[in-house]
Amino acid sequence: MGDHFSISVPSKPEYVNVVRLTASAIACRMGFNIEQIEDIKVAIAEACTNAIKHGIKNREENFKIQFLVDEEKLEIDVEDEGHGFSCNEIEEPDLENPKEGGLGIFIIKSLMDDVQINSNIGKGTSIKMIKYLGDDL
Amino acid sequence: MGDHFSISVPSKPEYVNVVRLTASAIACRMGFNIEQIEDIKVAIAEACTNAIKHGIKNREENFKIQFLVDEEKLEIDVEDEGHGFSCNEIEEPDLENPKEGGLGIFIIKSLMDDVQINSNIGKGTSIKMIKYLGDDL
Amino acid sequence: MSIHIQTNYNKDENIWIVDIKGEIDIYTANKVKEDLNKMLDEQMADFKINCLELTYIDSTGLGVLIGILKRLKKEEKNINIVNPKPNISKLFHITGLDKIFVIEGE
Amino acid sequence: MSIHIQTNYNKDENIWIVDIKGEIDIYTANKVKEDLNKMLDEQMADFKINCLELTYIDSTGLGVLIGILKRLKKEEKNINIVNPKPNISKLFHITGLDKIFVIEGE
Ligand SMILES: Nc1ncnc2c1ncn2[C@@H]1O[C@H](COP(=O)(O)OP(=O)(O)O)[C@@H](O)[C@H]1O
Ligand SMILES: Nc1ncnc2c1ncn2[C@@H]1O[C@H](COP(=O)(O)OP(=O)(O)O)[C@@H](O)[C@H]1O
Repeated sequence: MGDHFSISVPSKPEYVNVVRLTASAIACRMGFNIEQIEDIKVAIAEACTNAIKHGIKNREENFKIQFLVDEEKLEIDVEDEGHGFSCNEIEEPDLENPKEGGLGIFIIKSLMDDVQINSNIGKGTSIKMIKYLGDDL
Repeated sequence: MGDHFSISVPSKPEYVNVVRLTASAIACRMGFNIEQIEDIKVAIAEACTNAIKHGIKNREENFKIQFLVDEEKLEIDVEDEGHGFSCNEIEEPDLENPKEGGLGIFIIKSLMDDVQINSNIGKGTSIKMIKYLGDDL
Repeated sequence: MSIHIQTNYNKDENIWIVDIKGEIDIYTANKVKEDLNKMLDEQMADFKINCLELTYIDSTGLGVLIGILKRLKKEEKNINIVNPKPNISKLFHITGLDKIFVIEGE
Repeated sequence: MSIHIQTNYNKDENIWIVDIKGEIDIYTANKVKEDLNKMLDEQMADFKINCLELTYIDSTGLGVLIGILKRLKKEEKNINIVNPKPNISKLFHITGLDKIFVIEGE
């Protein structure tokens, strides 16, 4: 059994970098290399950004992050109790028609080894992502 | 009403620096200066060290930290569900007879503006500490 | 705010030289967007963005750059991303944006 | 482990020169304690601890130093703390330990 952190964070843009620093401290302690730590920072920030942009019903809410640490991997779960969405809404980015938005989930999937999105309309969203220690896959 | 963070941390020495980095990221975002941020890092680490050294009943437990952020101050509350102690056990450090231990709470009280310790034998301990923004008092 | 933008218009080459220091994320993106758009209101010109001291960017920041690029492309202008750190150029590559921005000094 | 200790025995002056880089806290204190005690087992001598790259210390680290100092004082030896950063010398001052350690280069 691994170690378990959880954080409850105010849904405000100014706190995403606090989450980034916490995640990078955990990843650093686990022995991830610099490039992997950067990947984890960006991926968790994308998930937090979505929780803040799309995942809140009112400004006073917090969202929650779980970190599961074991010898071989870091699992991060970002959970909000917001509007939720239907996962087949997600489109791949289209370079012929670049858009200002729509890159977040694509980036998370590119940087992490395993990503699972669970969303329930009206109930909320959870993005679970795993990064394995050791060489990049 | 201010913002509220909470973290649940595994009771292990290797994670105290994760807490330190999280606290310093929050304090930095709030606008504390470098010296104040260092004070906050040391104070929260002392409280976490106590929770880990004295405040656990079994190795698998987590302890909890609350951060309350408002315009004028940061309040940090480190809580464990460990053995607890009787607060009048705390002695002032004696320089004629320096000891390896017994400096932690003294340091917290020196670095923070307001400190309250609540402990119940058999139930656990909470150390609440406040640092005000603006010039040191 | 952990972002610092310094701008300089080079009249001879009709180009904006922009130094961005710090992090572009959901917290700072609006300021970056406003600053860059204001420059275009003042003078329509190519952009050279010096990223030597840009330590972090994510989709929110890329979105801002894409928005500016779209405005520039209408006037057949472009954005040069100069000296991005490895973590930053990695994001341009995985998103394919390296094909629509000009990236130098990787 | 975010601590790195480099040691050097100066025979002429009978003094241990110790460079400590990193952080001394509950996680790293045991290693520091073991390393310093091993040095004293090998050779009883004054300590000069270079703190230029010591970024963090708290009561756990001070406790280790106090333990070593007690061993040294029995043989009338001492510890010099050299070039501590402001956050570190602050802790020596508020605890009064600046009166029992020799602190240089503040
Ligand atoms: N936490 C969330 N809550 C609700 N909807 C979300 C959440 N995360 C993502 N979405 C939905 O998925 C879409 C794609 O997300 P993303 O790829 O990050 O791009 P962007 O956020 O820029 O639109 C969003 O536009 C939104 O509709
Ligand atoms: N979280 C806690 N749970 C139980 N006892 C505690 C806790 N924090 C402090 N104490 C008690 O208070 C004493 C003084 O603490 P401190 O000043 O930090 O010094 P030290 O931990 O080095 O003994 C401890 O020795 C312990 O008996």
